[in-house]
Amino acid sequence: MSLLVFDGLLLFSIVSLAWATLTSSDERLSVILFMAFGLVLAVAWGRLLAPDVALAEAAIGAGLTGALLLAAVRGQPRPLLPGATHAPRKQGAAGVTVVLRLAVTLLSAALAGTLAWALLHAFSSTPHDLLPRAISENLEASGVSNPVTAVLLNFRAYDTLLELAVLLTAVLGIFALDQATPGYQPAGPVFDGLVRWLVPVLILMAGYLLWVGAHAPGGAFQAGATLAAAGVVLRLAGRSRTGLPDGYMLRIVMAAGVGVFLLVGLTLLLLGRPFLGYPPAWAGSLILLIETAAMLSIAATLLLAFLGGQPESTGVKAAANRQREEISRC
Amino acid sequence: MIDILSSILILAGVFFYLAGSIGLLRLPDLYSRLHALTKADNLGLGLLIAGLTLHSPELLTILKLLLIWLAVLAASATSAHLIARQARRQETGA
Amino acid sequence: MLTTQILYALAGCVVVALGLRGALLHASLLQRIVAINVMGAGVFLLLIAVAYRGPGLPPDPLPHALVLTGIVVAVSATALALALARRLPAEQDDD
Amino acid sequence: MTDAMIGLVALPLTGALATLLLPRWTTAAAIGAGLATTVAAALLLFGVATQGTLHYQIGGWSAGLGIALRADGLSALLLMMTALVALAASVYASSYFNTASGRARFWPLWLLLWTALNALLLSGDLFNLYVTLELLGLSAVALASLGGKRAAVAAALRYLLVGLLGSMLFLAGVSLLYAGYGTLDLAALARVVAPGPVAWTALAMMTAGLLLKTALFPLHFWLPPAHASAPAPVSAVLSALVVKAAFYLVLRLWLDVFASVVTPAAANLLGLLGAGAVLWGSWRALQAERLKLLAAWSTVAQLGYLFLFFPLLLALPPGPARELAAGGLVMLALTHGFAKAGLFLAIGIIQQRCGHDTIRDLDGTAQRLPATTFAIALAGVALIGLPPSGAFLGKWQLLAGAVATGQWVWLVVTAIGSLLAAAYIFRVLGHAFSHRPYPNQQVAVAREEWPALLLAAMAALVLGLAGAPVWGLLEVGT
Repeated sequence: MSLLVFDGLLLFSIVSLAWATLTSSDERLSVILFMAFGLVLAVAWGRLLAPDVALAEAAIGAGLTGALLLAAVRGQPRPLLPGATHAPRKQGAAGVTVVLRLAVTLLSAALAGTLAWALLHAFSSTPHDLLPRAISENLEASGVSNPVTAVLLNFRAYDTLLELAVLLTAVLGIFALDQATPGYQPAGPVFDGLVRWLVPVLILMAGYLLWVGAHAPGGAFQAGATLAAAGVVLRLAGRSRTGLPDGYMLRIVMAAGVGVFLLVGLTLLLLGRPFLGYPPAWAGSLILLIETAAMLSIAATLLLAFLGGQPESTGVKAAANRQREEISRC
Repeated sequence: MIDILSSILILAGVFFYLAGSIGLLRLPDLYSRLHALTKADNLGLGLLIAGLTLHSPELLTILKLLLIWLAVLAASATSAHLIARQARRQETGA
Repeated sequence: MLTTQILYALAGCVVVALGLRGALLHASLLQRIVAINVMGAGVFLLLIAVAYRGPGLPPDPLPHALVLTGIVVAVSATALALALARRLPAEQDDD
Repeated sequence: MTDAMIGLVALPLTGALATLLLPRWTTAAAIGAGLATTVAAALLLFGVATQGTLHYQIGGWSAGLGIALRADGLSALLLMMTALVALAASVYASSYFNTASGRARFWPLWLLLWTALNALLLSGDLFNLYVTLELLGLSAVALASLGGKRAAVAAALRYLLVGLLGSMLFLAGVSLLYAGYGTLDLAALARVVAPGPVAWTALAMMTAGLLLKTALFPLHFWLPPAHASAPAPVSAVLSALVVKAAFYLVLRLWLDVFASVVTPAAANLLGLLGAGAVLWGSWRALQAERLKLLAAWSTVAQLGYLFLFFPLLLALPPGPARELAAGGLVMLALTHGFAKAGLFLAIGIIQQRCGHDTIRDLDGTAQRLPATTFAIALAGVALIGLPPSGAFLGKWQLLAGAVATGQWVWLVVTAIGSLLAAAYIFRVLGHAFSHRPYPNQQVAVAREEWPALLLAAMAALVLGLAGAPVWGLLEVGT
């Protein structure tokens, strides 16, 4: 009963925060509400016995996504008039806009209704436990005892390999677009004092999360996000170095996650095993190896995304010969 | 016995959270809001964590809980300082 | 049927719809990006609710792993979208 | 032979890392990886032709617990087309991007896109498909923005947001299916899925998401600006392959996995949207002022034809007539892939040599760039659907199916669409061949003109004249 009250309150906060995030006319407020939404969501993951997801949500979903969004509104001056962020509306189109808004609202409501109807149907039958059972039966051979890590890095390791490729793609896309945004002013003594002890603690915590992921909530993604957070804090404090390596080393770190994963998979293939089919005796060590490389890549990638492009020292040359591709001749 | 003590501590923590939130909503200006929020929340979290440590079987868990409290203390003190300083700068027109 | 599971899944549906509405209607690019993230969070809520098996029972780990992957994919996409948005001068919001 | 499936994913991915880590050898590494990938595609096609549908359990885990890769005739053919088109576009791109920094940006993303295409075509797992869709979407957007101009960035951003919306709808459908059936494996799902709220809603949401990505009318609005403002080799692959990957998934879901769930009424709706795409896309292509925009609108129209097959395939009883129609559909998709890629590469050459692609100002192009103009003409033959192009065979099957099932309306749509296509192609050729007092130059084919020419010839001649094995291959699997 008391849990039901808690569930009700939690879900009410989630839905109303989502509503407030999406109806606010101030971009900055919207971003802050979104971060709050993410944190409340992390509580919900905890409630639904998904601590791995809770950690990732807090670190990545709310934390780093929030930092990225905040950095995006940073450059813009705070709008003086409420609603000034909206594009100016044409007066004549007001009627059309109302109809459009109504239509979209109805469409979204219909989607929610249909989805809920289908879900209730799905829930009305007994839950399928074939797959969860297969996971727990094969857990021993997976090399780790945390079932989520077993799924991510062994049973469905191929998904995770491609996911690391997605991260790499995003950061390469960002590199192709732009240089890093200018840094921040040096922090005052109070913030600087915080940074001095917080950054080492974050690094330590990342190592702990990486190691503990084998048998308890945690893993490469949470660890990488924590490591990236250390870099974000350094940057916010105005340090010119954010812990990222320079030049060629940076490329190696970016490629390490996909690279080590692929190398392990292909080596196993050459040894006559299936692609990414770890021998059970080696599985634990191989997973740790892959996760370590993945953590470094994830941290570097997320931090580079926060910087908004290639750090200056390496990017100057690229800017100098920014290419003009359409040559006007004829 | 431990359960009762832990419940009292947690309830007291919740009370401070509530007070802090009301202060945030009701107090007239930024500085007093900051004051109410950070003081009450730090105290509230401290009591909450004290209540939870009584339930913890392992030393490692207790250490982790204490670390959380310390980190939040430092973060909230620093951010309160940063917010107040920024507000001060804007007031003096610097 | 588990009440908890249903409650959280239904909330997921509502969040998906709110996100979709925001993504289609918002004039501000940044808020459209936020809206898509909210929509994704709704789908994740749905998945984690599906994984829940009741108090004291171990949940299905598979959806948890899927959501972890989804969260990382979402942050990658958001980062690229924000980098693209930054290249557009603010005064010429499209649409 | 099944190792070729791993090669198709691992080789371009390795290539992407190599181009990132070997800045001096980017082009060589990329072309090398492209060649190796093409060999893998050919091996796989051979394997499927001789041994039937191939499976691979990644990590050695059984399907369901692990992720299964699967290649049947349809996927093997599309993988081969992907390899040939991407390889030709790679060769073209090696001279198109002429600065070190341009190449450093282009190659890793290009090979990641190729990885995504192959992974998508091979995947036998619903959530894995979601990841490949995202990899495909992000790499395509990043490449589309390489044009660097404001229009390109704006179009790329819209492309990204639309794509993300599509992925989210797809993922919502996947979640629903997992809730209802407890599996993500396509083959297992196909065995258990039954008509009902779960299957209908999931299929509707996934289809809606994929239609956004494949730009079916009226969800096509994002395509013309994105495809028209990207660098030429990127446009070629976006139009020829990327939208078709989403289409392949629709096809896979509707005719394969959800075959027991789809209804003729739903297929008619897809057909109607396809008809809208054919008419509206062709009409807008006719009015386009720039060649690239024309090609992009033509993609909207050509995708429409593919959807016209859905109501026919649902109405035809299983048997030879249905297989002929399905073969026609694939033939049309393959032809369009080669033709459109060739067209975009040819346009890229015109744009680079002349500095513009305005159709009105193309007079005399045939004299200056005879090979390129010839490539455009060949691609045009395939886009209109004239014999001996593969599209002619495809449209023939479309018409035969429409007559056999009494669905005359698709026949009318196809006729109007083909006439409009003839009009927009001849409008371009009319300008290109119009005489201008230019000194006669010797006819020579420049290195960068070969890829366009070969692709267009593939569409207009090879597929049509030697395309019969396609039907044989399609019987494998489906």
